[in-house]
Amino acid sequence: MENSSSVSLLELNSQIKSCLHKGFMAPVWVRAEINQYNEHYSGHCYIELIEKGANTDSIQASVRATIWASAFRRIKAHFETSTGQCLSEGIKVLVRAHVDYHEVYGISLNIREIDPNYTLGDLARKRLETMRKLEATGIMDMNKELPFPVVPQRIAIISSLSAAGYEDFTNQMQQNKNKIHYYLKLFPATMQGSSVPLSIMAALDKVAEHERLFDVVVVIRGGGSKTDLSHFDDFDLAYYIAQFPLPVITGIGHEKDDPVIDYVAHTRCKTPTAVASYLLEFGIEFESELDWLNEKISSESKSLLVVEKQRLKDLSEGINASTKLYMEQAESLLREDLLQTEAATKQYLQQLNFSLNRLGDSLTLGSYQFLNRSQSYQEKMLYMVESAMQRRFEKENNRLQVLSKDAQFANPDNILKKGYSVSYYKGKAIKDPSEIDIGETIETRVYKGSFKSRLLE
Amino acid sequence: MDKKEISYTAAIKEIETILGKIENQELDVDELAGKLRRVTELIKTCKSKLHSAESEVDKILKEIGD
Amino acid sequence: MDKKEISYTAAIKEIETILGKIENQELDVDELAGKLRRVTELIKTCKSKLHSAESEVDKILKEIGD
Amino acid sequence: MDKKEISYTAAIKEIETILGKIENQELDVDELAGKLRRVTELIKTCKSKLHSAESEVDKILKEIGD
Amino acid sequence: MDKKEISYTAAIKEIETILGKIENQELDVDELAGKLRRVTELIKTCKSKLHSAESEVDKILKEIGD
Amino acid sequence: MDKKEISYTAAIKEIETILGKIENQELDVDELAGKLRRVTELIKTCKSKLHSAESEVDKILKEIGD
Amino acid sequence: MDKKEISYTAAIKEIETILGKIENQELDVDELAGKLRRVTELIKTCKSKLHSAESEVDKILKEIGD
Repeated sequence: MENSSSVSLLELNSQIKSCLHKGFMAPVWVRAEINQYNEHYSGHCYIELIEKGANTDSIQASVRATIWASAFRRIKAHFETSTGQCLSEGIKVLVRAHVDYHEVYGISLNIREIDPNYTLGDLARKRLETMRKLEATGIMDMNKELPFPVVPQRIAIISSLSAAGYEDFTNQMQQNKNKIHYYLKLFPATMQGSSVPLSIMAALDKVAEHERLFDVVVVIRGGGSKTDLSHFDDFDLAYYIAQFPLPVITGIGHEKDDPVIDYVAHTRCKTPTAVASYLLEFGIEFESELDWLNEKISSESKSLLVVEKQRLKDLSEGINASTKLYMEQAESLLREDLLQTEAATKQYLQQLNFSLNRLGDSLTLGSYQFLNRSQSYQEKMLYMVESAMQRRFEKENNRLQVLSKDAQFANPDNILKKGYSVSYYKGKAIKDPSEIDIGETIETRVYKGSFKSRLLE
Repeated sequence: MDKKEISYTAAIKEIETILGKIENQELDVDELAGKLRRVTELIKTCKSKLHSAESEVDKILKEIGD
Repeated sequence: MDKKEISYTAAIKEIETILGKIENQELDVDELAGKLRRVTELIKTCKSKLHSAESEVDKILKEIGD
Repeated sequence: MDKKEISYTAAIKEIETILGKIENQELDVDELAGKLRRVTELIKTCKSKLHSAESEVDKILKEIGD
Repeated sequence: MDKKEISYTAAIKEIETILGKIENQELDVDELAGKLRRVTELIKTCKSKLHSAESEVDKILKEIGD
Repeated sequence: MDKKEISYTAAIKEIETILGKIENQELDVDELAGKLRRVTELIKTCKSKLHSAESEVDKILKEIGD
Repeated sequence: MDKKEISYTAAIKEIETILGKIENQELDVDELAGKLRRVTELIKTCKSKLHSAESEVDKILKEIGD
């Protein structure tokens, strides 16, 4: 029962081996990170590959891998020349491998090829990530914003005695043509290998202790491979440098290199020599500025004196000229005043004379006019009296004529003419016959006379 | 009343009074002749006054004219 | 009233008064000649005043002229 | 008023007042000569003032000229 | 006023004031000669001041020139 | 004011002020000579200051030159 | 000497201030020589600082390593 339902370990492992070989006939391309790396003296290379979680460092998968000596030399040379980077722990790789299974050692990958392009891409990405992270901290420009001394004369050097470029730098500084004195102090640090960041930071710590003694810090290291220089891409180092209280000047690697710390440094130079030239320039410039100022102040002082001399001369001349003008003007003003007074007085007198004469004329004319008007008024009055009288006489004449006519009209003879007669008795006109006795004589008047008659009845 | 003593204005007034009465037939035939006689007298007087005034005025004016 | 004593202005005023009366028939015909005589007298006075004023004015003005 | 005591300006003013009256016929003919005489006196005064002023002015100006 | 005591500027001002009055005929003829005399005095004062200033000024200016 | 105590600039300013007054005819003739005398003093002071400054500047510049 | 004591920056600033005043003629002639002396001193100090080693600084720097 046991025999039929169970297998021996060897049988099992043999079955697994056969299954795996069936399932992974061809080699596979696997992306992984090198976790452990060990070059065996025998020429083989033993590696542990892992895969970490997307955002964590926890290992999600791991496998052993081997590169046999026969392949390793080729693979390593190709990889390192292509990437400028050593095969080492922490780098990501794309490997072409057979899945091998050994009954005793278990599963392992037999690496036949490593694609350097993948790793290259990964390095670039890593560098980019570091840059982004730095950017996010907002301290990228902190060191750049530090005031730079007029002449950086006290220089703390972070480098190592053995580092390429160190000696060039010190020689260049100390033997400068302008004979400017520089105070150089080396703060040794490892400039190669993975301990670079920590070592440099330790050296910087020391500089920081004596901050007041120094004007600037230079970090220099000449030459080096890509992998050597990749340690200068370290985030922590960059973070430290950015916040360093003194201006940091970098001169790392070759012309074409630009490690991350270049970006946070106050000033980046390509090489240690370039750093020296850069620093020397300040002294040269300052000295020439001093010379220039010296000349300038000399010439300005002289010209100030010249200007003042001229000013004094001008003022003297101005005083001279304007005083003369003043006197002339005062004199001519007096002359003018006198002339004007003279003219005005004469004109005034003339005017008065003229007015008086005119008054005399007006008087003559007025007097005669007065007399003439009086006379003509008088004549007019006489004439008016005369004509008023004339009118009166005419009027009275008319009136008398009218009255005469009226009187004539009233004369009784006019009635008698028409045959009427008036009879009188005892001198009185008879109006009632009974008043007269029969036989009495009455007198009757007719137009052409009168006659007497006796009353018969 | 002496004719010399009555003024021109008064004479005229009397004439006009008498003539007024005649026109209004206020006078008797017996009085009429008398009154008429008075009127002609008065008129004569007036005329004479007027003439003498006129001639005197002329004389005066002539004097001034000289 | 002595003609020497009436002023020129008063004389002229009197003439104007008389003229007014004539025009308004306030004078009796009998008075006319008399008033005219007065007027001529007044005018004579005025003329004389005027003449004397004139000659004096002439004299004075001649003095100024000199 | 003594002619020495009236100022030139006052004299001129008086002359002008009288002249105004003459021109506006505001004077009695009787007064004319009198007023005129006053005016001539005033004018004479003014002329004399003027002449003396003139000669003095001339003198002063001559003095300065020297 | 003593001519030594009036300042040049005040003198000039006074001259111009009087001149203004003459030009505007604000002066009485009676005052004219007196004022003119004042003006000539003032001018004389000014001239004398000016001359004395001038000789002193010449001397000083010569010193500056050296 | 003692000429040693006035600064060069103040002296120049004072000279310019006086010059301005002369140019604008703001000075009384009476003051002119006095002000001019002041100006000559000031100019003298300035010249002396200028000379001493000059010789000192020369000395300093010579020192540098060496 | 502490490097803060007379920094190059302060020296340059002082020199430029003085130079600016001279250029703008803001400097009194009286001050000129003194200021010029100050400037030459500052320049001398700067140059000496630039060229000669300060033994004290060297000593301190040497001590750090130990």
